[in-house]
Amino acid sequence: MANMYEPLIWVSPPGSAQQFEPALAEKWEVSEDALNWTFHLRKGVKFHDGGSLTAQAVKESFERTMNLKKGASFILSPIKAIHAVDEYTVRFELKSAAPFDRIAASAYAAWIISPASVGQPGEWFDGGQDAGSGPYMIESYKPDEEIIFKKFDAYWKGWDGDHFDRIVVKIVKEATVQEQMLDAGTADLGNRVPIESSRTFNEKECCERLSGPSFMNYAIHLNTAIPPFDNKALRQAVSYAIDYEAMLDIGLGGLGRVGVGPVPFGQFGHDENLHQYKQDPAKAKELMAQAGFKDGIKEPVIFTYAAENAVEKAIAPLLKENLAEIGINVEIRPMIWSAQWDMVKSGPEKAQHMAALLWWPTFSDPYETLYSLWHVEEKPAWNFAYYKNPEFDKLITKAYATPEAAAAQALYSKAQQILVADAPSVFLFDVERPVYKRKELQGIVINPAYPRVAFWYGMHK
Amino acid sequence: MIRGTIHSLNPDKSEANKLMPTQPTTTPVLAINDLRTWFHTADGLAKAVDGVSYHVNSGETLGVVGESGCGKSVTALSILRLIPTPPGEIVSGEIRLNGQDILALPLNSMRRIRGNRVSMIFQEPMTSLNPVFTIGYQLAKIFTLHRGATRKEARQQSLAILEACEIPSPARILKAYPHQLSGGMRQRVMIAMAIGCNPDVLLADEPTTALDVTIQAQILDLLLKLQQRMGMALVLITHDLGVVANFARRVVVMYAGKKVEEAPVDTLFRSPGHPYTRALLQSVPVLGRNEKFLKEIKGMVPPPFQEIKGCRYARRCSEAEDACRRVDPPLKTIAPGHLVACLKR
Amino acid sequence: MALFIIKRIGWLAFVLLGLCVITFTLSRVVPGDPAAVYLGSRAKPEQLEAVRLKLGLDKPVPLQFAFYLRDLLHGDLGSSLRTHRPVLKGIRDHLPASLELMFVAITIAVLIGVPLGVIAAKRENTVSDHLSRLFAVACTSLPSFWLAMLFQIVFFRWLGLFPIGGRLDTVVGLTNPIEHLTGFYLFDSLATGNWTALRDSAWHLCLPAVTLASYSTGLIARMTRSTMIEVLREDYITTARAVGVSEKEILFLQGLRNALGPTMTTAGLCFAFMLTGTFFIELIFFWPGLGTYITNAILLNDYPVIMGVTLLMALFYVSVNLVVDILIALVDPRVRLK
Amino acid sequence: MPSAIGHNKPQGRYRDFWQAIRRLLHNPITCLGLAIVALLLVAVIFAPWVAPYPEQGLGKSNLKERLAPPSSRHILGTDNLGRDIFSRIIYGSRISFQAAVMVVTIVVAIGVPLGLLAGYFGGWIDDLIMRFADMILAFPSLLLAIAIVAFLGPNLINALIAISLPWWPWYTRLVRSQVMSVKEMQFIESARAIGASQKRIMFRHILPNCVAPIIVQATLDMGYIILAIASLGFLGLGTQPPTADWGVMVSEGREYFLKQWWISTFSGAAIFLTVLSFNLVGDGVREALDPKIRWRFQKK
Repeated sequence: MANMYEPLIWVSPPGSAQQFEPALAEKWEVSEDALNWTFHLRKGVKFHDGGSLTAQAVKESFERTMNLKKGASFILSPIKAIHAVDEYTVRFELKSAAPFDRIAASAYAAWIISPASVGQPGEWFDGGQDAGSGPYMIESYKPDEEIIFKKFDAYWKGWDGDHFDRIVVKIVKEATVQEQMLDAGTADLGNRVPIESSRTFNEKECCERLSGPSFMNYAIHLNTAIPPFDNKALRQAVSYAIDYEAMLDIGLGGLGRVGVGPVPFGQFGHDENLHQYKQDPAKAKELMAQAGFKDGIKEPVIFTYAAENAVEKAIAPLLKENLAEIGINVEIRPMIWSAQWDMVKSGPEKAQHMAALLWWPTFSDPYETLYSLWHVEEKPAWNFAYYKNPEFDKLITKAYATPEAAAAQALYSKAQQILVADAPSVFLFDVERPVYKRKELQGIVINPAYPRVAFWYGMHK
Repeated sequence: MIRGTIHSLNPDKSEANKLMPTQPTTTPVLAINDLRTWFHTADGLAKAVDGVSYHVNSGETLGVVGESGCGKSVTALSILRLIPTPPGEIVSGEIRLNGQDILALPLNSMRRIRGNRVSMIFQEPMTSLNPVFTIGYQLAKIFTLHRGATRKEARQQSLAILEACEIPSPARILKAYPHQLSGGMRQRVMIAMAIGCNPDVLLADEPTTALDVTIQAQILDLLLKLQQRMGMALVLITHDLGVVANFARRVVVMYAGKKVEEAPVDTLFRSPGHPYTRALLQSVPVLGRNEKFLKEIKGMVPPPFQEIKGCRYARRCSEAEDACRRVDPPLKTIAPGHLVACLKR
Repeated sequence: MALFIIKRIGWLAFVLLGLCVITFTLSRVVPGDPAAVYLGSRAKPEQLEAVRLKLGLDKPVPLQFAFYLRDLLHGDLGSSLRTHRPVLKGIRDHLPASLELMFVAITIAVLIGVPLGVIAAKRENTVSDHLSRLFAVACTSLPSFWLAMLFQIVFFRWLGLFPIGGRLDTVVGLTNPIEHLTGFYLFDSLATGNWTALRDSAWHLCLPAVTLASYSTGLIARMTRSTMIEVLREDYITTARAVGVSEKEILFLQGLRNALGPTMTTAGLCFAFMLTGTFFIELIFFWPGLGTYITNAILLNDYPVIMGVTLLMALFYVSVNLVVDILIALVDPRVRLK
Repeated sequence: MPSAIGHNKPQGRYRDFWQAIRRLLHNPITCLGLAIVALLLVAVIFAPWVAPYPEQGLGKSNLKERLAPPSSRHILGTDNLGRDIFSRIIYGSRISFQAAVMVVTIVVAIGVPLGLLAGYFGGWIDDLIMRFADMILAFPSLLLAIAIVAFLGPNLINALIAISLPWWPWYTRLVRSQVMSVKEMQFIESARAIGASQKRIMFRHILPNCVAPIIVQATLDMGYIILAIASLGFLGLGTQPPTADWGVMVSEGREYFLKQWWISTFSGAAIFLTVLSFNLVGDGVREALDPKIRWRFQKK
């Protein structure tokens, strides 16, 4: 997607001077109250279908996404109105203060599409059509096999210098196969190789591994609404029982770091000074006794994970073993993702006791993560833990409305301290998202804000 | 058990016999000498044929009789070397066709003899033709195989031979599949296939057993007519003594894999030498004779894998003595051309 | 004959209806919210509600089923929840890859299985019969997913003789693209004279096709053997031998023709079963066929796809059965006249 | 669907049981199969003594020796969690055997009574049962099983149910045809004549005559059932970790199989050998007892 479409602005990769960088908007400003955001558009940008970028196009494109009510369009919910000030200026008026720059840079719902295609129903785009302004467009599409992209001749950045004319994306789910293709040189770039190969990938002559933080993290959520995990001491015992290092090693091949709090390393809002649980069976047993489970829990505790997730599958037996050591009997139940989610949503009584979840933010603000996962909900969608703490809720809401970064950070830290102490979830590890490439492939930029994207325009051999 | 009807036990009155060539050549066209065909089964060794000898002269009809399981069919199959191996095996003996031992021939040469110089007719016309090929295909096969005929020639010859076998509208038959024909018609087709290449020897293994009585006579008449015309030797294998009496010139009686008696047909019927032959004759109903004299042979043919000491018939024989159960009786010539294997002769 | 066919087609419709009921019921009681699949993993409750309304999921299940049947009769299998593409189009995209694999596999199975069975029948209870029996039973006992992986280890990793999977090499696909006529790569590249692509796609077919063929090879060999043993005991075989027909012709023409009925039934059913058998093989050789299509659907509970493909598979299975029965009637004159 | 395959003609000639056994043992390949089955039974019964690391066989991790290649310490190597593969294969055999026996039990429990009813009463009962059975046989059984597991949730018991449900019609057919042929026999007629009750005729006279073909069929099926369980396990729909299951082990090894080939290779080989040996025995039994019971489809 990120090669066919562009947003108004991009989130810069870590280490950049600026937090954001321009894309379709050349520059932008925000009003004092953070309610009005004005973007000045780049001139002379063409869409693949021949249309031109105008303020009207931006307005329509956002409105379309909001009306579609699909996927991640909810992140646009703070928008009150969109004004096309002049041909190349667009102003967003918000209902409440929100970091709209982060929203506008989202990889999910902030793409700008050509006005000529705005009227098309969503299904039209599913058929392999596109109407973006990005550097590449689809040439051919074979479902479950491959997609071939070709360059968009009228791309606004131009095609001087080293770029690829065509990009072939092979749909290969098998990690082993990806590795073989890289080894053989039939692929230049891959996103997954077997965990064991990943460890030693840089020893290869032909290939190398690039990695950086991704803002993705794994957690196990405990159902706090029903016994036994309505007991705080027991939840803490669980957090003390887990062998985090081993799980990181088995699950990710060591590519990542053990989680410190709910917000991943590198993302705004992360606090390195939060209390970090470490495996400590003695302490865990003590807490067990304190919680009134001196003899352990014989009645099996149900743990679900998404069956299609290889990492969760790999660590599941370890979890069972870790908890068995402190006397908790776990029944492992892999479920297809939608079924697991359904079970979570079926109400506290029917929900599983523990559920593994891979989380990534749709836009790079901690509020979304903290709100979605732990803010009290009438009918939980993402609050897997059925967590309920008004103080926590108040803190994050306040932080979200605080445009000033340091102050917001302080509020987020406080909220996270509460969360860690309550231990409704076990923060396993933050994912380092590696890409695997042939050595001759150059120009890859890894951007944790766009964890599943490779930017082809900059690449060359 | 032996069933069947003999029209008359007096061979002189047989019309068919009068039709036979008056002067058959005396050199045997086919001679079997001390043939042993054994089967290695899961239940043990079965000596289905154990030292059988007989011969047949050109133009002559030899009858081979015996209860089912006595080895007569196996002998015939051995002649064509059609014994399935394993489990069957021709252990020893020789089979001479015009003096040449065909047991020693390589399989390829043997194939050229089958259907060409020696051919065979089977008991079951219903199952002896391949159901998924037309009569024309199967019949033409013998001409393409042995005469090197083209398809067209083979068709011509097939038509001719069908006509010779008195089959009506042969062209239609050629296109038919076996299941579309009646049993008698199929047997005629079988005969046509067997004599198509003018064989020296025709082995007819119970050719009429499965047919209606009226058809039986027709088929046998046809066989004899053809034999006469072509001058081939005919080995008529049957358990029907009536048929033998009417059609054969000499008779071989087999019991449990051995030849027990051989005699010209009138001698055999007039003065049978072996108790088994006598029993056989007594078990056959004869027109005009009172049915209450009909006798049945007591007991069963011993299972072939049972090793027997002495005479194989001894346990069913009313005249058996101790010696019979100890010594295997050798064949003795009791009159010219009359051989019997019985200690009491 | 006509009555026979009509009866069978009626039966076919009945089976399909039953299948519809069962799969539809299953798809509705299986946990997992179709709307969530439709929207992807980050959906808000109000969006889910909207989609439920749109997909008609708010209606009672029998009514939903009636709608589904109505669409089905109009040739509409619905749209995938995951990709939002019509299921019929998805099937059209994926079917040729599977069929191509199956055709090659069944050809291999027949070419190996039948002679093996014939020879084993001819040499009943000899060493070669025992060995061929061991081989055939082994073929039927191989877990296809394991065999596929073994092949990849041996022929790709160790020997480097065959590609690890896929239908066509990426480079070949770019330099010698196959014109889309039927979707069968072998046929399309042959028809357009694209020899490079023909060679490459044939090369890619080898391992998956042999894997897919293994079960059928064993089964066909066993079936052929037992039928041939019966046939070879028939009188007409003795007749054929007695007139001097050569052993080769007896086995492979006169005998085999009679054994063809059961052998063909077996081969036909093997072919029908292959459509589900491709499941694992496509997964491991990342073959973009129907198996891949439905595997992805099952992982997400994409029920329109699951239902569509299941229906297709059953339809295929039942119609292959029908075709086989008709073919047998054509080959065997005895059946024809009944 | 009605077809040549799967129609099992009853023979009713099992008098010479010992002779059949002798014929069975006469075939060297069948003996080979029997020998492997015997070995496996030893593994099943004496697993804790046969396996070098019983606790790892039961699932305990051993992170210090992860992915070790075959060596004298671990003759078949270790898996992702350092567990001894040989031990896990041994323990996996328990699961497979138990599962196979359970499936046969379920299948017989459903299929045989229905077959008895259909065969004995005939008429509309027969029609109803057999049409239904035919319909189930027309479905792709693996798909049906997968759908059922997806509905019931993936665990071993549900997998067994899912395998059994599309399977019982084979037994219904078998028993039905057996009953149909036995029903007309003399002794049933006489039993009826002396006024035996329907129930008595069915269970005392007809059922015993169906036992032999059921046993033959069950032997033939054991291999396929083990294969089906392994297949579901491979898809993650059967036994759940950390219980050792052969199919699950193969799929766990798939992540590593091109390099750490021993995980998938050996556990797959265990499936293959087991299925092979059962199929060899089944094939031998079929040949020895009743050549008419043909090979038929049970697709993995």
